[in-house]
Amino acid sequence: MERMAYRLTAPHPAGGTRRQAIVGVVASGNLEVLVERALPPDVCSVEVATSVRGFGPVWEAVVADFVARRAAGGLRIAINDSGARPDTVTLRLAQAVRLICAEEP
Amino acid sequence: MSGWNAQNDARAERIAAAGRYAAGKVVAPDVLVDFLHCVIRPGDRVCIEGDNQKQADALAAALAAVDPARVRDLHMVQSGIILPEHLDVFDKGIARRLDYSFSGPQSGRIARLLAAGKIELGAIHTYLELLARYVIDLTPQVALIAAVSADRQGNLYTGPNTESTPTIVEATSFKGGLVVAQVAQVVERVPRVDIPGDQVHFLVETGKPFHVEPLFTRDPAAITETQVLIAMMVIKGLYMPYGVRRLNHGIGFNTAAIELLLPTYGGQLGLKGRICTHWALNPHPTLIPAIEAGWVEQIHCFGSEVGMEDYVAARPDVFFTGPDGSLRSNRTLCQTAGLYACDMFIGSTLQIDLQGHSSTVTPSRIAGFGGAPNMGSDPHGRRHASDAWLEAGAQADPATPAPMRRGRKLVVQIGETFGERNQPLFVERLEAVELAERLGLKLAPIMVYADDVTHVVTEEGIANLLLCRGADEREQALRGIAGYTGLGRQRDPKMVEGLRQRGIILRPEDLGIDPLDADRSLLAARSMKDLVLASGGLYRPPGRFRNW
Amino acid sequence: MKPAEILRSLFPGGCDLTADGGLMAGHGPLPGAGRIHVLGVAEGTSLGVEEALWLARRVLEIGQARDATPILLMVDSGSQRMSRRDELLGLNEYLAHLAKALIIAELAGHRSVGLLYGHSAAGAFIATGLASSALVALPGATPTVMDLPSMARVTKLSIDFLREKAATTPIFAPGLDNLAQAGAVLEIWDPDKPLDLQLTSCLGRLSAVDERDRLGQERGGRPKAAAIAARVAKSSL
Amino acid sequence: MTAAGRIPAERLSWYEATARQRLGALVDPGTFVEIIGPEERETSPHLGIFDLPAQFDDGMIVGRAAIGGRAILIAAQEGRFMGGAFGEVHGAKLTGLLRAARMSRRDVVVLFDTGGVRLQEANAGELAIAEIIRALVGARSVGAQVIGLIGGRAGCYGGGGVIAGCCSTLIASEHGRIGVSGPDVIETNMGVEEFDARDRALIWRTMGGKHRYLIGGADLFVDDRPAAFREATLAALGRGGSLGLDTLVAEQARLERRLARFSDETDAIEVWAALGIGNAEAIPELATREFLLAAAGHRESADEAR
Repeated sequence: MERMAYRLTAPHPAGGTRRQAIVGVVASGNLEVLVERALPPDVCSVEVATSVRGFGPVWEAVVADFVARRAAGGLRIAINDSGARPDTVTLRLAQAVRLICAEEP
Repeated sequence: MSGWNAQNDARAERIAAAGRYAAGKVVAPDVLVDFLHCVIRPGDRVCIEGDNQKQADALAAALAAVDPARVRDLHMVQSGIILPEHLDVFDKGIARRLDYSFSGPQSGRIARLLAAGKIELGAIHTYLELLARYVIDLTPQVALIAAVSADRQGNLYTGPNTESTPTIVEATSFKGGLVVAQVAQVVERVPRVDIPGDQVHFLVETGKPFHVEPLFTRDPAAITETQVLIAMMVIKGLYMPYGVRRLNHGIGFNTAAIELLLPTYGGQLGLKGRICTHWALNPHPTLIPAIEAGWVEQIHCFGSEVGMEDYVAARPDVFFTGPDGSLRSNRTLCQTAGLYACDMFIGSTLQIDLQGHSSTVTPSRIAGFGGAPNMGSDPHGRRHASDAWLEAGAQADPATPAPMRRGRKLVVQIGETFGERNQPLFVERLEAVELAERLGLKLAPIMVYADDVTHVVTEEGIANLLLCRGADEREQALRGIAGYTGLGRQRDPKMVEGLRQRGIILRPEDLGIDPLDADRSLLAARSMKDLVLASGGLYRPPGRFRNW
Repeated sequence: MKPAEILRSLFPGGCDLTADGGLMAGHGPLPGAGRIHVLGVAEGTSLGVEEALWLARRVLEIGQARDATPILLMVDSGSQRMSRRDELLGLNEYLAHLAKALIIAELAGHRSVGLLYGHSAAGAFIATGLASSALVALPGATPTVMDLPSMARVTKLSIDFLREKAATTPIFAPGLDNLAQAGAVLEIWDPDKPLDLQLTSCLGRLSAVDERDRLGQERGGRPKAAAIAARVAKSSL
Repeated sequence: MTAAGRIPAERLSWYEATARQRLGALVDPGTFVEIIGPEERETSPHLGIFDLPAQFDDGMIVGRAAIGGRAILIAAQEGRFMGGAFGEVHGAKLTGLLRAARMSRRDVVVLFDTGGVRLQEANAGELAIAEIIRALVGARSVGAQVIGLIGGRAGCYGGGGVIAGCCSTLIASEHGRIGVSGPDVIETNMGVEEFDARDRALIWRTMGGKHRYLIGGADLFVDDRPAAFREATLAALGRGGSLGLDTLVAEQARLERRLARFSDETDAIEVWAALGIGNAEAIPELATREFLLAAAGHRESADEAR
């Protein structure tokens, strides 16, 4: 396993009120993303645990783009990855943010 | 003495020599090898029928079993190197020289035999090209072909998999060559005559059907969300603006996703009747929902597809069928249609370089071409002025006055930025080039040349190469949709943004597509069972594709 | 220990036991007073639909008697019988039926002691020894969850890698000690001491609640199960 | 925390859905309360040894919910994480839930999706299954219903198949497979002649939902949609009854009868023909409605004998 952690300044604070959300499954080529509203609204942290080594620069780029584009401020994000490709990672991150930005039912 | 009939005389001699192994035209399977010793001579050009679908498997096995002391140095001229026996003949010295088109499962071994000097390579052709050379300078002396059944006069019934048989027989039989057909059964009367008996010299009754590979079956369950996203972009960003009505789809999950989105997403966009009405295409099971929803007017097929026989037979308004009710396919005609009569070819690829050349070759595998380079090229002989063709031409060359301007065929390559085992789609240098250097080939096996490609689509966006002015713009347009691959991360962000402003790069959001909406629930069928149900039970997938 | 030795030590005064193609049934006296039913899978027999039904029928007969006589279930089995026919007939139901019968008989007063003296594996183990009120074992018993070739196929790991891991990883490796560490085995009997006394002592110590996860925690084989189960149970009420 | 996507429930396939999507679509909206949710990160302590990634819920979701206004306990396995296999944490969650059901007599719904024991923690997984069976039987003995739903990608194999055999009611879709030895395991041990694991049609007609429903191995046969599973679950919850010796005596008779009737058949199609179904070969092709019609009056039913 390779572990990485990023803490970035987030230009867009997350909306909504839900405290947490989870999407995805840890299966080959897939990942799970757990999002918790646990940080100041201008910060986003991402922890990654991945079974595929050597993709650090790709993760860094994906995470940076995600934080720049999506409303990720205030979110603590934890990822368990089983070799997902960047497009899948981007999609899951967006799905997780959409879910947590929904109002608590 | 006649100096002008040597070929026919030689054929007559061979037929006479083989006569003791035949009752009329019928040869028993147990004397097949001895029979071949009589009809094939060293140095002959021989075609074993077989492409990516049907195979003259019994005859291929028999040829691989002949005595290399009696039959040797053959020049194999055949579409497919598919069965192990197709290469066994080179291993054993029965054959020496090879001209072919496609080698799916044998692509690793063919590379090894080439490297070992066991094969003298003529060329790796496209299907249409090799079939064309059959009537110019690669005419077979012997053709070993496959059919479903025959009568005693040699009239052949090929069933839905007619494929290349008429072309092979035509080239061989009318030029002094000898045609041997394997059939499952010899019958009193064939259901329809696909090949007239006077063109066929011998028959072998094998008692079982020839092998056919279900190469065009894709299980909708394996289509990913990213492939759905790409399919949405293709429909909205290419099919809709160009109004693509005549087209060919390559094999793969990307095109299967497009087919399954037509009745759902395409329907929501109001495109029924405006796109995808006429096809050069095998009977793809994933096209069933679109056909059933009334999208498709007509399909001409290269070959058939295992399990689709009854469905096709029940839809004669859509497919070409014979008096027996079943499909009539014809590879030569359909390839010609793919080259000339279609406005678009769209297919998946494994590697694209920064000029836009694409290839499916890897260092250890030479898969060949099949028909993709025919479909995926712009035919300069075309004169049919369809809207899509004219529009593409105008984008490429706005300066030339319209009446003097060629149109362009739309040639679209699709891929995900990272493919299997996380291999990047975009590369600095194609592995095909390395391979050519290593094997001393005069030509690198490029599937689609850069100057034929008009669009490249990934999940990151569509790059419209027609609109690019100069090599720099092409390169940045490709880097701009290369996502997080190494080449993508090295793009010039300013230039890429400029290309996007000019509509050369279209991102999903530029098309009004939210990647979050790219969901598998958009697929008109999400499982093989859904396809069966959509066909009203007429489609019968092979066992390995079932989960019921 | 050989089955004959085991029986002699369990029932020095003899017992009434019949064997039928790898299966056994009968009864023997307990030291002091009373008796115990004896059932068994012997000689590494695999548990297929017929075997499971045969055993379950006897368990249910015992269960229907209102005498609270305990059951000794002797186990030296294969795994579940791996065949197309057994699966076609619904082997899962047959094994489940046997497991349910043992547990329901226990609730009706017929506690059971599983005695693992040879091999057992997978579904056969679940439906027999692991469905008893308590499992005891004799040294030399060789329980496994799945044979390594099957494991290699299912996990897509090489058999060499699995062998290497098996040598160092108790949670995954076959063998009595590893399983005992996880809490499956209440006690390992001493073959040099009379088994009849060990049996009566064991019968006296049977708990009405499933203590295997707690044992696994104490023995260090299963660090989390007991606490997780307890927390879920508490929060579910 | 439920479904991930915006997929309308009527387009959701049970087979394709994740455990959370299934669970969300099954229970009354807003009623699910998860116990030891993913935020607690109670992951497997063993997978790291094999350099395998963990999942925050270890592939098992448990909690309280309501269906049709009726309070239940519920568990769902994620079949795509480690094949839905039972590991230490995964199994202990279900054990705890079933122990609570015995105390509260509350009904339990289990959404199975499992290949059996998680081999990387085989001893813990095997024991978890034994503990679950004991807790399940205990809960049923006091009158709690335990309803199993089977229609996921991993099927319900190994020890999972045995647990399913202990449930009071089983609801299966066509995709649902129930067995002990999986095709790969049979092929590895007994050879390809005994079972060709690549022959998917053979796998489904031997172990699939239709066959199980026809021989009484499953009680309700439903479409591959959450709404269908929900409707069937509501029906099953109303059945009541507790597991006792009389149930098992009836089951003994039922299983003996099955053995007597079908013992000589070698293929499912012969079994279906022996049941008196005309055109048995066509069974795999039938849609749900036609299949139920074909099965009616012919299938073996488990009724109270389970």
